[in-house]
Amino acid sequence: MEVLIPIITMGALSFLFSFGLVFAYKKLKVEEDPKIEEVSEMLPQANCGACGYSGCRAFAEAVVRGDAAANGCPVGGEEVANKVAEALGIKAGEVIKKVVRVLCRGTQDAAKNRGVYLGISTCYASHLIGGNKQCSYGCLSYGDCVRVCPFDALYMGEAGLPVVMEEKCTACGKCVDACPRNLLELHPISQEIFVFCHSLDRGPTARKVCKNACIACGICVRACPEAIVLENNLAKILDYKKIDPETIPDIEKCPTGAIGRLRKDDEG
Amino acid sequence: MIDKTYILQSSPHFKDKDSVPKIMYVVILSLMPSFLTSVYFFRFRAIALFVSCIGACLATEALFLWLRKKPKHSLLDGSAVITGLLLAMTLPPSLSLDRAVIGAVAAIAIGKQVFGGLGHNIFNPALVGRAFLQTAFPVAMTTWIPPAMLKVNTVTFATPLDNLKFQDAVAQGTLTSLKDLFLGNIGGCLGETSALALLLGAIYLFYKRAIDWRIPVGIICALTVFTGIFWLANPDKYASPLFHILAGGLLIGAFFMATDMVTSPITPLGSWIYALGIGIMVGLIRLFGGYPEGVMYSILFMNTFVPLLNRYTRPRILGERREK
Amino acid sequence: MPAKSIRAEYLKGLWQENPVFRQLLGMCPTLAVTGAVINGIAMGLATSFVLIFSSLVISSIKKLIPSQVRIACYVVIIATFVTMADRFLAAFFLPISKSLGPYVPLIVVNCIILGRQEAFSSKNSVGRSLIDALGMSSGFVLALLILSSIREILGSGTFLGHQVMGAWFKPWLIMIFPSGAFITLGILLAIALVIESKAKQRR
Amino acid sequence: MNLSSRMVIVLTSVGLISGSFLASVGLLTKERIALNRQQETEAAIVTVVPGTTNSQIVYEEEGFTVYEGKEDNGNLAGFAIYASGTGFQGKITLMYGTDSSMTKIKFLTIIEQRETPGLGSKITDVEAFLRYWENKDMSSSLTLHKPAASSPEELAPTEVNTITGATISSEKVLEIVNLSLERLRNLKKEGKLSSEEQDAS
Repeated sequence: MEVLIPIITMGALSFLFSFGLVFAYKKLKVEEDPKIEEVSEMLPQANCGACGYSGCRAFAEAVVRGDAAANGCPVGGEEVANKVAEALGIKAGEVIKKVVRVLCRGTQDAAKNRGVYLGISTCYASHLIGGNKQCSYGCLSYGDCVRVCPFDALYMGEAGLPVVMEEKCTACGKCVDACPRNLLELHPISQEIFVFCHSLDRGPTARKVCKNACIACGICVRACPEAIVLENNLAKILDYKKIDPETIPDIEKCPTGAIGRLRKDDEG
Repeated sequence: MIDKTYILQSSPHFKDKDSVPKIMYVVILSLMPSFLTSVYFFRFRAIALFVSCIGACLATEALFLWLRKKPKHSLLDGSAVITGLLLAMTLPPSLSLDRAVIGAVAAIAIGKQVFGGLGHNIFNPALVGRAFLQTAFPVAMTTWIPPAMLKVNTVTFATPLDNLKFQDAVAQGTLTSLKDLFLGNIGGCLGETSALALLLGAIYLFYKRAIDWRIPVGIICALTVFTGIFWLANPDKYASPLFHILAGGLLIGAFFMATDMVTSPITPLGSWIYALGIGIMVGLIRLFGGYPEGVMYSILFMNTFVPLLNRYTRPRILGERREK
Repeated sequence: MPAKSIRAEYLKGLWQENPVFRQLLGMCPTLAVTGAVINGIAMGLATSFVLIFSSLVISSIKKLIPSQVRIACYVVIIATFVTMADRFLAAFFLPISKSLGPYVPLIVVNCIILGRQEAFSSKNSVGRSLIDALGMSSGFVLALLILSSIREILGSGTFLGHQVMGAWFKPWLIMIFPSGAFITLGILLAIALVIESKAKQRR
Repeated sequence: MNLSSRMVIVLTSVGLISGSFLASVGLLTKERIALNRQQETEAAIVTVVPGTTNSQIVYEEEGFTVYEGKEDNGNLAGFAIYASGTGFQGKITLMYGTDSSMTKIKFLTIIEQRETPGLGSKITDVEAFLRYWENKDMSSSLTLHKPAASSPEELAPTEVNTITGATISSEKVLEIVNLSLERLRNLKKEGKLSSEEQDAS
């Protein structure tokens, strides 16, 4: 008897509760496409939000609904895009690997400080009071972007500018949002030429506050008028694809180095 | 690469002759009468405790500044000295020095630096140190010696509040006289024995406007009303409000601990609520709690409400409409 | 999930995914029973026993269990092993069983165990689950050992009941109390974070 | 087999298998656990009623048990009373022994307690606390002697000592004992202690 009581109790309880679970399964079932689970499991589960949805699960739901493209996850890249596309039987589309670029060359030596900043040491706080640098468009060097990166793909370089490690960057775009001066942009990894300045100051002012600022002299525009224009005292690449590779040496004649090829020290 | 040395800081920008070190030194100066009376009453023991507490506080502060790579100038702004001074004042004179050092380290490390240093701490660091010691060494922290002036041949010596709580002093008629309480010729923590010395310091603080007057006034009023009700109802069982104000750590707590700028509310209404809370808690603990004294726990308890009080008693911005 | 080497699968429980220091799981026993080393070790071993055996059982019958009743099944299996551990302690190690009090039955709701079943054993082979459970158990025992050593040495001046501090040492009673547990755990977590961020910088 | 019936079958069989495991574990450890408990009680009885070699329960209710202790030669050595109640921080269980006529408390021992280590836990300390309980008069409620006395001689027969710094724990122990003394007196009056009947016969 002593042996039977526990067995009967446990057995009966499990039996009863299993009916509860069957009931719950039948009556309270949430109709959900099993594909959502399937897609969700393929995703990196970083929940970074780079796809524009609140997390990997939400993205999976959107893909299954047809709202998002199979290649919508920038973190997963081509591999995940292909898997997702295969699971759903749709075309993956071409995934262009993007990385983030820091478009400022206001190094410690080039850009002058405005004074001694004693506030909270974040770019955001510094930016609220006009920044610690004389240039009101350049990098503030407090590394908000570095701190926010979930993949440790950024670090603060010796020169006082954040440096991107291409191989770690997943183009999730968190740093882009974190920069109060919008100096970080996502670009295809193959793109080589950038305008490394955001200064809208007029030439003489821009030059005074930072040695590497765009002074809107127009040399680059003359070298490649199809793709580059001047807008608000700043050179702008309208369409990277239209830049003729042969004109690159001419573009690189920029007197301040504000436009040109990516240099070794801009990368990791 | 600095052309002109401007100082860049976000608002509010105070232009005032007060600075952190200046206020801190006012507080240190105001503690001097109590410091001197405790040295008078407890002689070498007092000096040894003060030196070891202040020394340990400074050393811990220095260690943390070095670990966290913070500028060293905040070491000498006086805040660590005050923590050490206040902690020593709340210790029983018989406490061994190594224990005092442990308390001082805990005060700075757990009470202040883990929160991010001066201005970021939630609790009064000196009281955190004392609470740590109270929990770590409950026996040593409740063993008292008589002041050197009194010739009593017992090893242990009860504080006036111990007498009240455990010996039923009101009924026995052995309650410590108010005169002894006022002058400090009693057993107790180093700095809390002499009400006179504490009041002298408090007057100087008021004169310098270094503390918010609402907090001590609120605490004393709340305690007076609370203990007064019971005293009037049954004077044979409960001690008078004046006894409660002069005995134990109430005065030092009300003037020097609860008024700590970092851990007290910033709005007038908030200060009133905070002070009343402390006063009533002290009354509750002393009359009905398990401990004879409750100033330390009352202040620490109300410290936790400070962020909330600051938030809900925030004055309306000029022209702002009340949200519906 | 990329396949890891057996070594890495085991070692991850000790550091990268240490249940206490890195995942902050199983806080109840971690804080409650680490006042003395012997209790810490006993709790660690009892939890390990439950974790290892339930991982073994669950990973071997994972295909049989419909996912709708999996939690119910896991809990029944875990509870069975916990009861076995409890009775075993009460029968053969009475003093330990007494000092652990209600915390042995509470292993049932230790989130390390159900967490590993959900996250690992229900998806991996028996062998891999065993390695994972061994790693997690070692990590948990290690964490409890560190925590309880600090607390017992400072709180009672002893280690496993033997006097280790000289006569000059006065025990810090606070370390035996819950407040001491929280303070010690906080300091250990801070140290773990510093080590981890240093290691990250080096990588 | 459809999913629903599979759910029922799997869960039920898991329950049955667990049940049988538990049953066998319970069976295997049952004797040992009972033995442990018995040994513990016996040890406590021998402490509070010295000379006992054989003991048996004469009255039992929740949290209150009276044991009768007999010497080797069958003479009544005394009674051991097991009582429990709430302390300052948790449950306190204790046992005290009386002489054979139930007039005096002989010894007190604390079986289980969770009082503050170093303060309240001194209730287990013979020097500081327990020796002040020897030979106390059982006919009325006991009281605490405040402040703490330094030797048992200072106390009246109905007084026990306070531990310095742990008044509440001392009070709680006193409360538990006083409560059980009252029960004991009532039981005696009602003649429910079987030994009394034996004596009468």
